[in-house]
Amino acid sequence: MSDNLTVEQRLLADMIRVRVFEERCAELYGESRIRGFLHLYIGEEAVAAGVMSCLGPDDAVLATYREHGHALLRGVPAGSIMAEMFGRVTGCSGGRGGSMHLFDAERRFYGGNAIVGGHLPVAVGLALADQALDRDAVTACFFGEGAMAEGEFHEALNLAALWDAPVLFCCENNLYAMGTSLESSQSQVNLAVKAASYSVPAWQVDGMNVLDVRRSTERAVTAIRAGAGPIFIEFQTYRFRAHSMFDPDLYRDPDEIKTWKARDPILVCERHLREAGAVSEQEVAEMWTRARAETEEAVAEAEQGALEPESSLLEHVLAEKETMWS
Amino acid sequence: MSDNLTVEQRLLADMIRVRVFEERCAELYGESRIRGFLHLYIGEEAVAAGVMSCLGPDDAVLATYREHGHALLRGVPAGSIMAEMFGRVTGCSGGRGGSMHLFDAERRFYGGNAIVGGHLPVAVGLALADQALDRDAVTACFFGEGAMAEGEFHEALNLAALWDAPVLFCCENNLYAMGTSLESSQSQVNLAVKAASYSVPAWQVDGMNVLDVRRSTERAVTAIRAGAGPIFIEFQTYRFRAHSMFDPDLYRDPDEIKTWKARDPILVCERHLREAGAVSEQEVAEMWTRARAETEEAVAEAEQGALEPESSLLEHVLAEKETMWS
Amino acid sequence: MVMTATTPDHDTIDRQHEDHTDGADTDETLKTYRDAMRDAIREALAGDDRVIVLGEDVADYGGTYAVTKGLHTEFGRHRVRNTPLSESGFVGAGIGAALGGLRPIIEIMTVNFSLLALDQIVNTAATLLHMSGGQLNVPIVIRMTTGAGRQLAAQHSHSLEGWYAHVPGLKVVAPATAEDARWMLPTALDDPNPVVIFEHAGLYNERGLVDPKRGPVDLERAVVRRAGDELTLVAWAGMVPKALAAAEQLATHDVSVEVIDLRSLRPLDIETLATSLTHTHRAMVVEEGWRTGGLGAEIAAQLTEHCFWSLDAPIARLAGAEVPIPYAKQLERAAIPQIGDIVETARTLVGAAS
Amino acid sequence: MVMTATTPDHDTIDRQHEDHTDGADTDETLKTYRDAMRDAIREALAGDDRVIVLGEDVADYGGTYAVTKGLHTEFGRHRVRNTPLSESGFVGAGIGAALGGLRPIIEIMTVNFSLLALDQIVNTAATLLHMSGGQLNVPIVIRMTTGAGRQLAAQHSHSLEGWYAHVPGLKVVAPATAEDARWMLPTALDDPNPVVIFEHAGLYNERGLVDPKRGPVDLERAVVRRAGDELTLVAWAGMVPKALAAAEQLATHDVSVEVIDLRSLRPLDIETLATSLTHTHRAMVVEEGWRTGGLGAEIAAQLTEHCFWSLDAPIARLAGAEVPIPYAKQLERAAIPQIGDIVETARTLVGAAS
Ligand SMILES: Cc1ncc(C[n+]2csc(CCOP(=O)(O)OP(=O)(O)O)c2C)c(N)n1
Ligand SMILES: Cc1ncc(C[n+]2csc(CCOP(=O)(O)OP(=O)(O)O)c2C)c(N)n1
Ligand SMILES: [Mg+2]
Ligand SMILES: [Mg+2]
Repeated sequence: MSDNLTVEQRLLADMIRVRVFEERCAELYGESRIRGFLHLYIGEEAVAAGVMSCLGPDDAVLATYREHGHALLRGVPAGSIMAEMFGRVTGCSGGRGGSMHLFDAERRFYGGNAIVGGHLPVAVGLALADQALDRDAVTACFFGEGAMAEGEFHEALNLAALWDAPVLFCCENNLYAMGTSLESSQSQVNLAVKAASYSVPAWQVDGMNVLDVRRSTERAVTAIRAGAGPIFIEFQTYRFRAHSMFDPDLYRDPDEIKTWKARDPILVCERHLREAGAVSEQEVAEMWTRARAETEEAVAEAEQGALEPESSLLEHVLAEKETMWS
Repeated sequence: MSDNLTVEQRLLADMIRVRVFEERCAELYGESRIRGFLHLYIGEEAVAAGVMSCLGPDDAVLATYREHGHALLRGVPAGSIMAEMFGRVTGCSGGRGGSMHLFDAERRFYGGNAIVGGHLPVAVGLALADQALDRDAVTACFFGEGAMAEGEFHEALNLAALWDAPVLFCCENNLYAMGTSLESSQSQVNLAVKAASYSVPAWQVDGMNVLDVRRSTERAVTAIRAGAGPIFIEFQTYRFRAHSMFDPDLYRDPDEIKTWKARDPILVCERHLREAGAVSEQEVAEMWTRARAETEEAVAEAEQGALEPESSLLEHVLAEKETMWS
Repeated sequence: MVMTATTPDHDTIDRQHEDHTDGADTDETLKTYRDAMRDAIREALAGDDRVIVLGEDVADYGGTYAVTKGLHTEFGRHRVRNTPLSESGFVGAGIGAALGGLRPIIEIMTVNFSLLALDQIVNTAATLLHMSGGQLNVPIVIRMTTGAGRQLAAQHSHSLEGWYAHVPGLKVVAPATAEDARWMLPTALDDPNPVVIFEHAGLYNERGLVDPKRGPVDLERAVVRRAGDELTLVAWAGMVPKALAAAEQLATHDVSVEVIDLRSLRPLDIETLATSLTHTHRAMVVEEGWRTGGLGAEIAAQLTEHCFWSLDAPIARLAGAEVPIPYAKQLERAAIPQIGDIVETARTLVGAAS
Repeated sequence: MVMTATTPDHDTIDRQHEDHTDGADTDETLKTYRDAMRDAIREALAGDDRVIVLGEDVADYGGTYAVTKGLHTEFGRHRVRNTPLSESGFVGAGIGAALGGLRPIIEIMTVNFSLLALDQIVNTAATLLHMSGGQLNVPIVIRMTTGAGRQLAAQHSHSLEGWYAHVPGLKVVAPATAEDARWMLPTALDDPNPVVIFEHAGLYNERGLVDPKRGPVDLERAVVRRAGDELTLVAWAGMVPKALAAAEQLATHDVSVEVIDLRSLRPLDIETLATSLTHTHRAMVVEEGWRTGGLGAEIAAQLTEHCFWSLDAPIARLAGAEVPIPYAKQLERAAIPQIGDIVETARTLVGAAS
């Protein structure tokens, strides 16, 4: 919806688009029309919305298996995302990846990575290439706080710092790694302090406030483009749903969930904009309507998608030629 | 030489023992009587001497492939170390390990590890066992500054801190990892700062001064035994020789080497004790004589050792029974 | 994921009771593979203070496949210990803990992730005894799931157990029945060496008879799960139920198949396989993993070396397609051997194909 | 280590010139395998700005085996880039750099250490193209040494190339001659897929004729290095010189051996092997790695499948002993196939054993 919305309105609309899209995914999962693992981003939308709003088409983005929102806000068509989850040829990964592996080379959206921490070194390499080829691009890499315990996080931050690689490390600290709380996965729970130990500028931001997310990301991206090297931001957020559709969510205190839901990024943003008179009730309603329409179109489109015939199973194992970016 | 030496004299004597033993190893390597890789500790003796002097028989020790000194000062007989390098059955690893893999289960000397960083998680596990089995022991784990870039360092420190494991992390910062300088291997060159980011108490010590090494290690070991959890010490030292016998050492400035040699830990300690009247010229001479005698006996003993017959090649692949420690 | 919520693999039919013709006479009870494994872990924790469970989300979450569910409340968080996401770290720590006198049962969520810990397993756990001249054995048990079938795509679905079977210093088993899930663990814990246990994710909901009094079983022998005389069909883990189902169908085509559950991937019990082959004269290996360099190649090579002169045809191998497992259901199904494929290959092999 | 200081492996004799009966007519020059590989890397750096060299100590130190020696002064530290000790990190960075348009040549010191990077290679480099539905290919070249022979013991001496040959999405080669060391790299760099190059540490000092005008060679075909008609002897990497030496000795025993240098471990060129086997009727694979689950098993299985009816005997496999490589010289020698062992096994196979 590249219409005449203000930046703030756009941020709100984007969060709503992700929310509606994912609520629908949950339903479709219940109907077994989406299979495999499905990880919902509900509650964390402000992070992807705020960060994406600061990136340009030449920048690169990497995310985890909890990436529907990132893909959608990066510009990957909702229909091709839904088609991917339906396992259709028209999916953004041809139906070979599914929910955890959304890709879009043209938009420099590099997944959709399901080895926790595995994409961090890859992000450093992408940034190294931009640097070496004098492309004024930033690589935004999203990962959870649980990933910070992996050795690959450690190696990636050190390499990025040593090489002044233009990477924005976006830590989505939602306090849990599956059923493991931050306290039991990190000896140092201030993740910005941890990242700073690599001589990388690092700070914490309220990940439930999309305007804060955008403001701090803008600062970071500007600095990185100016040659500051890598920057790390800890976005403090929370997932309202269980880890995945298989998770009975036995490890979180219902009150804790309630407290965080009161800080729903969409409500927070809407309230703020309404008070500032920056958006009207009807404009907000309109956002929900459009989002629902977009999602339903996506579902309809996905259903049209053909299923890859078994005969083409062995395609895409070895490449015949180069892809656009390499 | 468990004779009537003072603690300080003993530290000096120990460093001399290691120095003499290794100078001889270098010769023997030249004569092809020791093969494989040979990494000399010459110049770094104060670290092993000072740390070992604070450990008891129930404590555990893990080191790298640069561990002749650690093994010797842990009490592994010089003869069995030399025999190991000669590949004899009488070697402390039965000739199967060589210079990089010295082991002595009875003395809780767990190698002799040649995967850089690989022994750090193992050290945490050993400490976990001591903790779980209520053994009042400390696990001292030696590693180089280069190892700190490995993911296994990161994972090990986090685990140790989360579990309050009684581990003393002894970083031997000799400024180089093979030909790679500290600056090009660590974005944060203050390694104590880096370790502190795991909420582990950490500090730097002059690794060329054996008395400083001992003092700070004593403090650390006392704290760990009192239940303080893991502690990290960065011992600032320097290797006077090349990385291994294969290394032409093209990457270091001769002046840098000269400056550090002026701080030879043996000279520093001897000068200090002499000035304090804590040791006499003749007592020092005596130490060198004894060390030479010990080393020559070791060589003679090693030569007596039999070679394992090829027929026993397949031994020690699978264990039939438990070893004493497990 | 908690398997109570998973979609059952429609190809794996519960045939465990066939392993127990004497089921009726004993007080065996029907249990899921998951519960059988949990019983084994519970018994180990209860019977030996040195035993600890170590892994990601083994406590509150109950383990990614709910195998360790509830055990942390029963035995405490110190003995059923959640680890951060650090496969190499906690496997290495498990090795150290074993050296220090504990008996760790380490859970790695899936074999794909185990690659992050492979250095510790291959370069340390498997070599320590030898490098130390026999001084240091490493009594750890590493459990991990393997296999596809739940549309988890290319980073969660592979079958790399054959790699572990390549490594001297390790013992590798793959229980295919609830009974083995229940009784292989105590033997593995008693073993002074590192033992790797592969649990096929598709088996957790399979029910089978478990004899609560059976006691520890061996980790070395293959077992004939169904007798037959025209073809020896070798399978392990998730392929065993499929092989049995295929044998059933083949019987209706008058093809008599002997199904052997390998059970132990290292060492390989070639004797049992060869004995069968010498009366069937034909053999086929079915494996879920990639064909090239798979364990099936080793089995085929060894059987050919042992029985060359009694072979009526080369050993057939039916294996997974050489492709990273795709998400789309029909593609995933096509990527791994199905009952129909086994039947077809078997019929061609015995020359019964129409 | 700088190989100029290493002890030569007494069993690897320089037989490279035998690969070039036409040597005299061309302007070929005698080069060590190491220098040939360095020439290839230098040419790549000079010819394509997108090429970078990434690895531990590839700059000042010159590479642990001195292959990249001096290249950083020639092309700068940005293109010949030292990395910290972080195998997983710099391999992953190489993958990203390739996705971003560079052409990284990544050096991993030895295959044992590559286990630390196996997650990146298997779960990312080999799967990305498929998971992305064909959008993202990963044009990286990963070089690493493999093999024993220098008394480096159990954490530096293994031969795990067979594992890489198991993985769809990878291409795997093992140059055995200076000529292949020189001319396989450009082909590998032109390939849109991840290519893993295994260099046997025992070969670096081997000299062979290299045709400076030869140009890129294929990465798929096996090559007959010596013609013969009684036995097909398959080898790769460090075993090729030993196989050729053994064939020489066997000739004096009137046993005519055809020696095939596999060259490509994935894909396997079974056609060339089968063609040879159909006229020799006997084949033997010699590999340095562990026997169980080694690549030799796959070769034996495939050859048996292809040539069952023309086989006079089962395919023989001579492999490394199933033990972590020990330090002691006599034990290490006993742990890996030597020329004498090849001769013996070959003679038994052709029934010429006295
Ligand atoms: C290497 C690896 N280990 C374990 C897993 C299983 N796993 C998937 S997501 C997850 C939790 C990750 O938590 P975090 O990084 O905080 O991200 P979040 O899910 O909270 O967004 C785990 C353990 C995996 N996918 N990869
Ligand atoms: C995982 C791994 N990568 C690389 C090597 C090769 N290597 C052996 S020692 C060494 C340098 C280690 O430096 P540091 O940790 O500082 O210890 P130092 O040798 O200086 O005592 C390297 C790169 C190895 N043995 N293991
Ligand atoms: Mg999280
Ligand atoms: Mg160092």
